[in-house]
Amino acid sequence: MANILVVTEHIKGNFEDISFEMLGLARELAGATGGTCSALVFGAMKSNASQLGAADVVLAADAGDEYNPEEYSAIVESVIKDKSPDLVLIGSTSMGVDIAGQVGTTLNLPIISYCNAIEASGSAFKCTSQLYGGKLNSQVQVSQQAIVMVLAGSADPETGKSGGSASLEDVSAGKGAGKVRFKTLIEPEASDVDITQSQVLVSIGRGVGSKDDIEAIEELAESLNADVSCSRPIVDAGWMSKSRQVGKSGLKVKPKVYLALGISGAPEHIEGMKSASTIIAVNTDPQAPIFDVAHYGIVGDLFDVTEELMDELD
Amino acid sequence: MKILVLLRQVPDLVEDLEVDDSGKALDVSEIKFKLNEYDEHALEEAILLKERGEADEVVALTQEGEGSEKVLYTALAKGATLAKSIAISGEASDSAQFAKLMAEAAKAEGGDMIMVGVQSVDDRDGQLAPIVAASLDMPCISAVTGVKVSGNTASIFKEYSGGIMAEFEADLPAVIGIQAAEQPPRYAPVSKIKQIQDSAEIGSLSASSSNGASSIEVLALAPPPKGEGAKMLDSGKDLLDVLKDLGVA
Amino acid sequence: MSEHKYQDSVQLEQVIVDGMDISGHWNKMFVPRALTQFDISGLEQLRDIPGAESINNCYQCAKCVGSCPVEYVGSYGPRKIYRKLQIGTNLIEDDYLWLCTTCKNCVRVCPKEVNMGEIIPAAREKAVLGGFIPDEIQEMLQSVSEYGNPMGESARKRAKWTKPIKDSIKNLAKAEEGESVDVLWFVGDFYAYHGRGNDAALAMVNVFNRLGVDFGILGEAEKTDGDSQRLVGESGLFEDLANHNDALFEKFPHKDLVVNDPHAYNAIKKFYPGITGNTRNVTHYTQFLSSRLDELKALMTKSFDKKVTFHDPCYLGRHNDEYNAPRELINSIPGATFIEMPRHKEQSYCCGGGGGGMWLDGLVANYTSERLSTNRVREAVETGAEVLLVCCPYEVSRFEDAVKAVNAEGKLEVMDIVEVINACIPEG
Amino acid sequence: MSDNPILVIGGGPAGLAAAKGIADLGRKAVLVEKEEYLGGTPIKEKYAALTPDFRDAEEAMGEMIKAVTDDGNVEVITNSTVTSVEGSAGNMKVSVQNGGSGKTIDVSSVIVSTGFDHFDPGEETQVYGYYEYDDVITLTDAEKMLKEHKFVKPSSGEAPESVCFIQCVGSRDRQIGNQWCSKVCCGIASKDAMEIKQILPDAKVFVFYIDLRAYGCWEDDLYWKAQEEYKVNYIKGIVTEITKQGDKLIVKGEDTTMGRPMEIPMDVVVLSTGMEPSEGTKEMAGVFNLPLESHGYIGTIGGPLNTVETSVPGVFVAGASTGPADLEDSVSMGGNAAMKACAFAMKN
Repeated sequence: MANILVVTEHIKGNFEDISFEMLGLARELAGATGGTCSALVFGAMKSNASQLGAADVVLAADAGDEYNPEEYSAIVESVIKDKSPDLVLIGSTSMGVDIAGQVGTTLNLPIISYCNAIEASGSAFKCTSQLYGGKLNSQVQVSQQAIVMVLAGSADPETGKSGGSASLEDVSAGKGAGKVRFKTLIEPEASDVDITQSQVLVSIGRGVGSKDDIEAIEELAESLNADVSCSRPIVDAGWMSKSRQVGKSGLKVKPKVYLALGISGAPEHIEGMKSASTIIAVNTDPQAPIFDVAHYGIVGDLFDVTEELMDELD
Repeated sequence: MKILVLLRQVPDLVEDLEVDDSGKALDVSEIKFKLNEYDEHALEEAILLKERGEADEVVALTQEGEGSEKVLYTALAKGATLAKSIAISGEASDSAQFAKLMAEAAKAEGGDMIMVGVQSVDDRDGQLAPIVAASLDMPCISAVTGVKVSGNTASIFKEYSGGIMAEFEADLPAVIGIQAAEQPPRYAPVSKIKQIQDSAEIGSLSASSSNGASSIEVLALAPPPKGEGAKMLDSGKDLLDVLKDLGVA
Repeated sequence: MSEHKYQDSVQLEQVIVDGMDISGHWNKMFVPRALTQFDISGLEQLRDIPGAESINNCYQCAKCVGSCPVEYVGSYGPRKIYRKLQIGTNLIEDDYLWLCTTCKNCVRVCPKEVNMGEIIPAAREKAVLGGFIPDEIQEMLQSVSEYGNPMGESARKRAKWTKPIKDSIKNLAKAEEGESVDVLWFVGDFYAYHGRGNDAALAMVNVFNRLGVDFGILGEAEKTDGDSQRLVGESGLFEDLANHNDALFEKFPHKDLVVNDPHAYNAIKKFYPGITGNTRNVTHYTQFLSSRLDELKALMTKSFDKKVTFHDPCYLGRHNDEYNAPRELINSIPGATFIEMPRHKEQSYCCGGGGGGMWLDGLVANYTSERLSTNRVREAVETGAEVLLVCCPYEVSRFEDAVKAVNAEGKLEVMDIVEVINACIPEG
Repeated sequence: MSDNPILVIGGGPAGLAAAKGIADLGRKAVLVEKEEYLGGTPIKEKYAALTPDFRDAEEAMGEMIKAVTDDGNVEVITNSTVTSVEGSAGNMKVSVQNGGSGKTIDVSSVIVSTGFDHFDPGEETQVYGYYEYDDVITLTDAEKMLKEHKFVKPSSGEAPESVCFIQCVGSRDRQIGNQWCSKVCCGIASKDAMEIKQILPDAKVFVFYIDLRAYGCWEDDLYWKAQEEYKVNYIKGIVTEITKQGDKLIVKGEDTTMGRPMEIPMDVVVLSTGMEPSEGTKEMAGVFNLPLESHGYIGTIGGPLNTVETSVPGVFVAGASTGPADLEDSVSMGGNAAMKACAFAMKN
């Protein structure tokens, strides 16, 4: 009979995907243990509570509209004390990392980071956390109140949008000493994207015949809301700027998905993208070394594959 | 304005990592340790603040042990003003306990700002910055890519995914979890490190671990289930399904 | 790089004074001449650095610029550096310091003996201590100081290439002090870690065995020879590497120390002794094999009917005057017709990998129209050769990259000489 | 006062001037010359015309030689070299060797005027491919052709469309070891360039130089005249290397004025080879143990104020044996040495 609390995240009035993914997980765990799952929202997000369809109860705390590490941590701390949930799910994200560590320490709760899977087993919970850059998974079991930090992409956000009664309840909570004040949000300059930060990259290599073929790739990237990067020959040919070059003499990228189109995969290029979590390679040469590092591969012409993708997407 | 920088040595992922016989922990004998990449960025950011005149002292701290001297002399060669190694009595069984020990040492040393790497490859039981902050009752902001100090407040730039940044203003003292310094960490030439080794001294601090074993049970440590090379797909349509699973399309 | 101040005096298209149109070249006087002051502080600073004194001898005759490989694809050369120093550049903080591949072609022709082979490393040492290091070089130095190789690969994987031939090679990494071999073979980073380098390494093992050579390798214990690290100014790191490797040479008594990388040959022969106090009987593999030419010829019974040309590596040729050993080997390849490239032996064109160039492609690309290796491969293709032979591990990957860049795939192959020799020796 | 003859070693311009001077002062002179003929380098290397006045070398030197051979006071001994000397100032006994036979002569003083050798660009330090490509020639090769009023591409015998001179070959070069400037090559190259343009008006002639050194009146007699009247192209920047492409030589270097790389096909390349102490000069320095100055020429004791006296009393020196010298220097020093040698003889 586990009661799971999800600490949601938002920016500029929209819930981040991680909130729905955690809610989906919580819903599943609550279902498996016959318990309940509740979602904590902050400030103005109260008005969007209905989106959190999977939650049985949405707890709305009065807070500043934008994330504030000190204020939000204080709120989470008092809600946990107030509601004493069995498990608290917090995002393994830029926001979650502040809250989980501070609240876990003040309430002396164990914290389990980088989790991409949680199962109920009796009254305890089994969590799998991805450590050592994804080289090893640590399986742990916790049978007391604990905080679990959930990796983005661990569940399908859709599962967090339905299945609960989503009643609303206001909670009062302390807001911290005010030593940290939110100032403003800063949008990245539109002109050039820092591909080392991109989550999804569509990367092109020598397989692209000419400069004007790149347009079709840019359209694909647009629809996947990905950024475009390339290998050295493309930069040398002057078709893309140096800031888009992946590889030894370019940049090192760590995207979630790296779609390599027409890249043979020379060691110098692999060095720049080997830490991508999922690598998909499209190349006409079945022996291309890129296939040794890729998780998925297609032997074929990158333009045919791109066209197929675009037709499917429209 | 005195900045403490906590430096950790973590397993080097370039080596193949093996699990020990218990199947629950790393086989430490085989690994090579190196300075945590994010802590290196934290040190760089601290030195940049000193070079900009926003800080007068940068004190590098690390747990005493094999390789700790090299870490500290390298930090001094890069521009740290002081370096101390922390002798920890007893074993820190997980990253949370380790963080509390580091907090204890930081408290003894005292400082207006504590800078650490936002995470490490093995901090499964909670990240250093927030735990140290909570232990010392200081505010904490992580995933930071820029810091400006004026008087006893600092404006801090936190990065969210997709390149959006948030600017905060925090009263000092505070703990900051650095994701990336404003420039790539500088290289400390060996000849400079050698000069420093002859001239500089390494101080020492101590910390003793108080509460016992951690409250979670480790079941196993194992490599994730791995497919054999690339899983070959036939068409763009299969590719689209894969992209969908990955939450991209 | 600051253009010179007086160049921006303005010449007005159209000037009317008291109703009179005085447009034309004389209206330059309209703008008061800017006072120019020759800021030679950059030159003064450079010539005071021990090792860089000879920069001061330049009398601007420009013989060097015609020989500089970077000038061919950009605008570079000692005279141009001297000129920039005269008008205000401080080489220590300028990208110009990092474009030189230390190929010593200019030193060969300079009548005043301005020795860039010494000036550039000395200046870079000061730059490195001052913190002016290109990012790409910082990354490489970090890898070398961390893992003992510039690729950032695990030191433990240095002998992984020997797995398929485990029994036919003696790996001394874990051997006892005093274990001796006739030939101690210093394999080098690219042979150990790079795919194409492994092919050449396996060929070398086979040739050694077929010649009945008693040889051993240092395996995981070996670290990079350090010449490139010395040339980018990290002399402290170079000293550590020299002491480390030389201790291994001392530990395993041997008659010959054979290297495949001309950079290793250069470092061990010329610079290790100054640091370690020991001199070693080091030879480049082409010298070692050409000293066993008759036995090799007897073994090489399969013919290699191809037109070949050869690239003299700067660190074997110009730096160490070895032009003949590789040619003796090539001329003994059955069936091969050898065509020299116009720029060969002392006048050989540089592949761009030396002096840290291997890790500076990003930076150099901003100053050149094409890579040096691409320019060199173009020349190789023009000779009509089918195979470009090399005997420096840096070059296989650089030239294969360049073959793609000039769309000569399928027309020109790049092979290490030892690969061809091995191909001519039938199994058995 | 010894009335033994004064020995003059070397029958080039300096030696001839000295011998004639001694004879005119009424004394006896013995002129020893290694070759069969007198006239020194201008004749040996078959110069076409003299620098700077363009006079036919053979004719001009012929007059000078005749003046000496016709003068009873001068005994000319050709095909001979001085092999040893005994005694000291005032009465030295020198032995003169002529192939097998030899004789000794008592002399009152000696003038060494053994001249210079042109630098041989084939030595391993200079790689302009002189011995590899037929069309790479030296100043003396050019002079030989101009002497026969023709200038052709040695490889084909045809008239070249483009010719270039490369200055400072074997001079001003620490690597080769000849650090001095040989003084005359800029003048000679400009003269030869004009002579080539006289024979081949349509040929394009270039001179690659570091700084064009045409001293005194050579400036406009040779440099301006060549550039302005004969349209010789002067390009600041020394050629780096020469390679062959088809039947053309490719000259590579940098046009420093324009800051551009330079790769120009040429039909003929003339190397302006400078001077080096001649074999004879080295030998005589040995025989009379005359100390050499830092560049390897015979040292004099008075610096610029006494150009002909050596530290060995009674032994004087003239011409290019003391350092790079043009015809004016050699002849002037010859006269000076003659006067001093006679004065010495009178006093001892």
